[in-house]
Amino acid sequence: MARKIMFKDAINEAMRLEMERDESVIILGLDVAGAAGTEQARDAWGGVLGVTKGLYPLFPERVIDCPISESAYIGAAVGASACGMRAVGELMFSDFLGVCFDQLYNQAAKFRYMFGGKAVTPVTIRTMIGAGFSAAAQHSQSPYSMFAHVPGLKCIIPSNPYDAKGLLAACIEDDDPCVFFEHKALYTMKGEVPEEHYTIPLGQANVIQEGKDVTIVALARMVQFAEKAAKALAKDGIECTIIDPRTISPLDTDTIFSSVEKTGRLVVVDESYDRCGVAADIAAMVSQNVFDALKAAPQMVTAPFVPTPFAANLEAAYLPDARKIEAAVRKTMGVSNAVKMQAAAN
Amino acid sequence: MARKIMFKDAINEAMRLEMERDESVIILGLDVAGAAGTEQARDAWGGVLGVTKGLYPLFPERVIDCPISESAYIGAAVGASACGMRAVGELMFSDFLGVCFDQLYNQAAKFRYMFGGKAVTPVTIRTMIGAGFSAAAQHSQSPYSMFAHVPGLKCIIPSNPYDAKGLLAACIEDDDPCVFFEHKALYTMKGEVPEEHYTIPLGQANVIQEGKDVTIVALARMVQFAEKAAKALAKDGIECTIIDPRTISPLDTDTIFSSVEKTGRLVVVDESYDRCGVAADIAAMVSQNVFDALKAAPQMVTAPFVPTPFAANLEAAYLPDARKIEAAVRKTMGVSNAVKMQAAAN
Amino acid sequence: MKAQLSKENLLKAYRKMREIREFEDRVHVEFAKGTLPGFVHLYSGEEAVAVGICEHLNDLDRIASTHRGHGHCIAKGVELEGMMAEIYGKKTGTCGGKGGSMHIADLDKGMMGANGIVGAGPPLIAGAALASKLRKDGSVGVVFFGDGASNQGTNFESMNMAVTLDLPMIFVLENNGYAESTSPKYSAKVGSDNIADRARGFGMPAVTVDGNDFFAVYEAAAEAINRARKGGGPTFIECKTMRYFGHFEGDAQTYRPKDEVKNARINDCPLKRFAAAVTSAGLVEATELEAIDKAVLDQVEKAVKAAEAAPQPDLDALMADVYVSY
Amino acid sequence: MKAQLSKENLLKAYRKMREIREFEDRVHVEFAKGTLPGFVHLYSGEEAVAVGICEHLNDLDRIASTHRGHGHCIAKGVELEGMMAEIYGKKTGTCGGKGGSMHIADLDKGMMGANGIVGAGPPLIAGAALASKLRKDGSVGVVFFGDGASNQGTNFESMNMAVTLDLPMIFVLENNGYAESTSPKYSAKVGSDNIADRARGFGMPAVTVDGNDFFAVYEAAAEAINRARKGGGPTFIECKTMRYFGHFEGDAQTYRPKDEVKNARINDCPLKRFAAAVTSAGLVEATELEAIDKAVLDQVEKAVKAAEAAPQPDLDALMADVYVSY
Ligand SMILES: Cc1ncc(C[n+]2csc(CCOP(=O)(O)OP(=O)(O)O)c2C)c(N)n1
Ligand SMILES: Cc1ncc(C[n+]2csc(CCOP(=O)(O)OP(=O)(O)O)c2C)c(N)n1
Ligand SMILES: [Mg+2]
Ligand SMILES: [Mg+2]
Repeated sequence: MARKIMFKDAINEAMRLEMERDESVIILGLDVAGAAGTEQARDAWGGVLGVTKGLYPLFPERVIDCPISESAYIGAAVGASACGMRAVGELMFSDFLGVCFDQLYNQAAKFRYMFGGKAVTPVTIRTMIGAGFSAAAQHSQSPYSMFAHVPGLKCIIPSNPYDAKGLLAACIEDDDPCVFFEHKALYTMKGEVPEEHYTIPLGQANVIQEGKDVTIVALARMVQFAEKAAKALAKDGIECTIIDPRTISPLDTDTIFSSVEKTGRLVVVDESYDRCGVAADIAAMVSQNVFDALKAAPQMVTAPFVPTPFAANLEAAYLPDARKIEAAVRKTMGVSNAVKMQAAAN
Repeated sequence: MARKIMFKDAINEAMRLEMERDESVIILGLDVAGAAGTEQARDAWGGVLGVTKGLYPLFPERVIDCPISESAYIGAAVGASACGMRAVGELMFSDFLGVCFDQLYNQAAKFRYMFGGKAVTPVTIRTMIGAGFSAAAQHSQSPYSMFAHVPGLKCIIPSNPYDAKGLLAACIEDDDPCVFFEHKALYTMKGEVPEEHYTIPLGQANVIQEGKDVTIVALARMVQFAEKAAKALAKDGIECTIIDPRTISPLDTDTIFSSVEKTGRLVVVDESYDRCGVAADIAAMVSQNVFDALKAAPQMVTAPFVPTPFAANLEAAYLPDARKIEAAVRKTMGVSNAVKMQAAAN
Repeated sequence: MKAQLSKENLLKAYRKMREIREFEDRVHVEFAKGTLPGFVHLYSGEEAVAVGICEHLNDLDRIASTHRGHGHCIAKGVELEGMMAEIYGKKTGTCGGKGGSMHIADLDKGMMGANGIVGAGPPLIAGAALASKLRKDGSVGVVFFGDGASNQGTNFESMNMAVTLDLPMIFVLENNGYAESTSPKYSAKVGSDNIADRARGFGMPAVTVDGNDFFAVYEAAAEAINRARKGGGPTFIECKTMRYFGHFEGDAQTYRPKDEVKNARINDCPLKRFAAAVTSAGLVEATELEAIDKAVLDQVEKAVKAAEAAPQPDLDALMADVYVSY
Repeated sequence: MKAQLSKENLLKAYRKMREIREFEDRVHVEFAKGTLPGFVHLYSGEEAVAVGICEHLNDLDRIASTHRGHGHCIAKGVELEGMMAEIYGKKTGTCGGKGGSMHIADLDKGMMGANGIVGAGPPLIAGAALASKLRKDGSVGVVFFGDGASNQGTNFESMNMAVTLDLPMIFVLENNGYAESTSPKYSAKVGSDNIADRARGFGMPAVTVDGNDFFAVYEAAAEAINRARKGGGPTFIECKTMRYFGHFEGDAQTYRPKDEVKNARINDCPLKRFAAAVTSAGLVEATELEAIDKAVLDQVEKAVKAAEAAPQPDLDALMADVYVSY
């Protein structure tokens, strides 16, 4: 059996291997090494949750701590990448997008098109997403739908250590601007990860399991919850297909459409919001393109349209979970929980 | 007949009336008066396209030119509004959201929730949207879908002078953060506008015409194109309902759903992108909520997923127009253009 | 300066500092037990800054705080029980348990919120100060921010705007020598030793003071705030200080010299220095301070007990209070 | 300094300035006819800045420009025909007609683009300069920005970062006295008369020069760029200059004193001053300059004719070149 490592170590390994392979790979971020300007040893932090730990000693010139000036250093990652480097910029929390968004939205994303196809900007932005840590409204968001709305950017959202390593490697090697979203609750998830270098193509969904009744599309941490729901549903004979798109821009619509053509039912699960979010996006595309195959209304399971609350009980109620996914699947099957429970009671 | 004025003058009038009614209304922006620091007369610009012209002489203390520091002055508009003012911050082009987004995304939008319901932040941000001026990739965008993804913000998108005046007045009087999107191609559109003060409730769609066959939902400038398409379709006996939501957050789903319940067909027209955009949002909500009423796949007519090109011919091809809307409607009716043309030829 | 403060004022200032110290030290202990949710950043060691400034403020004056916000809250008069309950995520918290440590706020007290976004405060307080100016009510806005935050563009933009619009605004830089693990010697470049000198480049009066000396902070604040109240525009005050705990609770602090905090606690503690100054000048008796120490200890204990006992928020709070109306 | 330039260099510099002047004056005329699409911002009057700086640069050196980008393009060696065609939105344009005046770029020439976002350039060039530093190829990055842009947070952040990371980067402030209709006397606050002094607050060498004097700019640039190439870090150069047309084409300019531009054209024109300096010093004959004037006039005429005659982009360009692969 292959080696098992944590999600965050898989990310670290992808960066290390890319830096070994290619001298033009650099890392820019806050405390990505740490202890800059002190008299103590560097690599004191390795990023706020230790994801870049150990890289500075190997590549002291290429792991670059920056002042708290996201516009400047994310912009520098973009600019350096437009000049032949492959910069990996770390935006600590994706919640901070608002302090530096222009450098991605109007610069990195548009260079190639505006400049008549002559620009190549192979920048990768790594950034954390996700609730579940009582980190409240400004450190728990998953705003990837906003990035997916921007032509010129690619959006990558891994759900397990294997994918995290292969997708991040693919991002760094990719010639377009990539934004790589890391769910903080997955950092300690363990999984089998080969030691050697490999990549996973961007735009290729992962079909986690196949079942004839319903297609569940789930992202990041939601994949686990979908699997749990599917297990519970299987007991009632409801067979679920679970698709993890892995990247939402590009999005592997082929895999999603052809699954819905088989199952006729769609449930999209996403930790972010429904309004103008990726769940609506996928539901709309399926409705427009494989309408005739649909046997029931597509369902979205998302966070309610409120900021992430701090209190643990509220945060738990806020997050999509297996129970909510199960209910949505039953709804598409025309079986409400009430009916089911009544049936069981008889 | 009522007086006819231009869209931009309707906006100006709304601000003037609000400033007369309420001392706490202030305007912050770039060159909103103009000539600051010169020896010439102020009010030299009145904003880049003259929308605030004439307000400075009336309210010299309350029309405030700011340095080119959008984070600071949009943030100041937010901060002042959290302290009892009703600030109207002008973000010249909505394309510039990336240089100041945090002050809306993490501050204005979240204060009330994070602070346990105690904050009131009646700030209004006015900003331009829209292509059609050869203003290219960084001055032609319509990124309201990104704002509509954020709980805590309201998004307002008027399509005519009457609505512009009434909705802007409503925004300024509203106690929540509002972002008011002005399509630059509508500025010179003329329409009947009462001289006196009035407001239009946020969250109330405008049903522009009713027809039994298909529901067209269109925003801002697209409303005109929808009307044109509907006229052409009427000649073939296809009767369209046209709904202008006017605000996309809150969104008047009742009006949209009940129309689709009657027509069974939906075409959503939006100048912004399909991916995670408001067209997908509306199509998904309709699919989830009134699926059984749908006779055909909902259609989206949007800009293609590319930055706005500069060249006039490319920009024309980029924009949704009446012809594309017509084609989408025919598609939902099961009548392709080819069939129609063949029929006409026979 | 000491002499200008009445005994009552001296005791009040000391009490506030002690409240901060005890509150934070206790949160540190509770966090270590694993009972507290989320990210927590403690203010212990920096008490003289928050209190030295806020002793000049009233409820009409607005402050914006940082991720390290408990000290500013207490100094601005927010109740300890509500704060503790908020940090515990309870219904009785200042924000009903929906904000937590990083978003603790009390608008009635003019405390516009701790903030999870480094550099978010300066624009907000520019707006608050603009409101003060337009209302001509003599109130001021004060923004607290760290040495790390001093590199955020919002901060520079706001300095320029404060001078441009002549705002009654005070920039209070809490230079505690670290932004997470990074020293400002590395990240906050200046032509001199003091970050305050960057403010002078914008034509703003700027001073650097010993932030562990309550009286130094108090005096600088007096001048700046009086000037601002009278329409004299903004001031920048850099306070050199030190945080006694890690960046956040859980930080191993390998970037710090071994005895840095230990030495500071002995030789440069703002509370000890205050106590020594006022007792040696004969302005206050040591026993009076000890009585405060004891009272505050009880107060904090009570706050913890109350927070522990308080109910979680009701579940319908989840959907409430996103908008005033929607 | 004049003497350090060879005659060939002098003629080349003059030619570049003349190209900018004729190009812009012609675009002004064509725009007035209503033939040109979009927003156009002209550089006439500021020629000595772009050319004085760029004469020190080669194709490996990167520049970032502004909304007022034609002058930087020409100074950096971008071809006039491609530029004119781009402004006309034609297939033969430098960017295939997809960028236009506000996004004109030529990466092969190290010209990283005009930019519609005020303040977007400094971070990008910080990145370019970081690439230079890591590759150790002796190249530098130069960012041009205006007095209005000098208030954008990105600019301050990038100054600090350039010093922190010791980047081979030059900040060139084109202080033309206006940001749209607003004077920097109102909006760009400094403790002195020179915006450059804000850079000094970050510990960066900073100078202010007469931006209409080619030689003053050239000399300041020589020192800064040499220092940067040798690893000496960033420099800030403020050039005081004037734009001869409105903020954009169509601007009525009621915010300007009546004869401001007229007087400047007579007394302070960078081309006239250059010509007078080099002819009176006997370095160049007046007739040589006249020959250049004539040649450039023809060159611009040719560029206009070619742009007019060129085809529009093919319609399939609409969907092309968003990504390298998708
Ligand atoms: C925009 C943004 N960038 C980064 C962070 C992560 N972060 C939180 S606190 C901090 C360090 C702040 O240092 P300083 O301003 O000196 O304040 P101190 O912690 O020392 O009180 C950082 C980088 C953040 N919260 N927001
Ligand atoms: C972020 C942003 N804010 C505002 C604008 C609108 N705008 C374009 S040019 C300009 C004035 C710039 O002035 P300055 O930097 O002095 O350059 P100049 O026009 O004088 O060359 C403004 C406000 C913009 N394009 N981008
Ligand atoms: Mg600090
Ligand atoms: Mg200027």
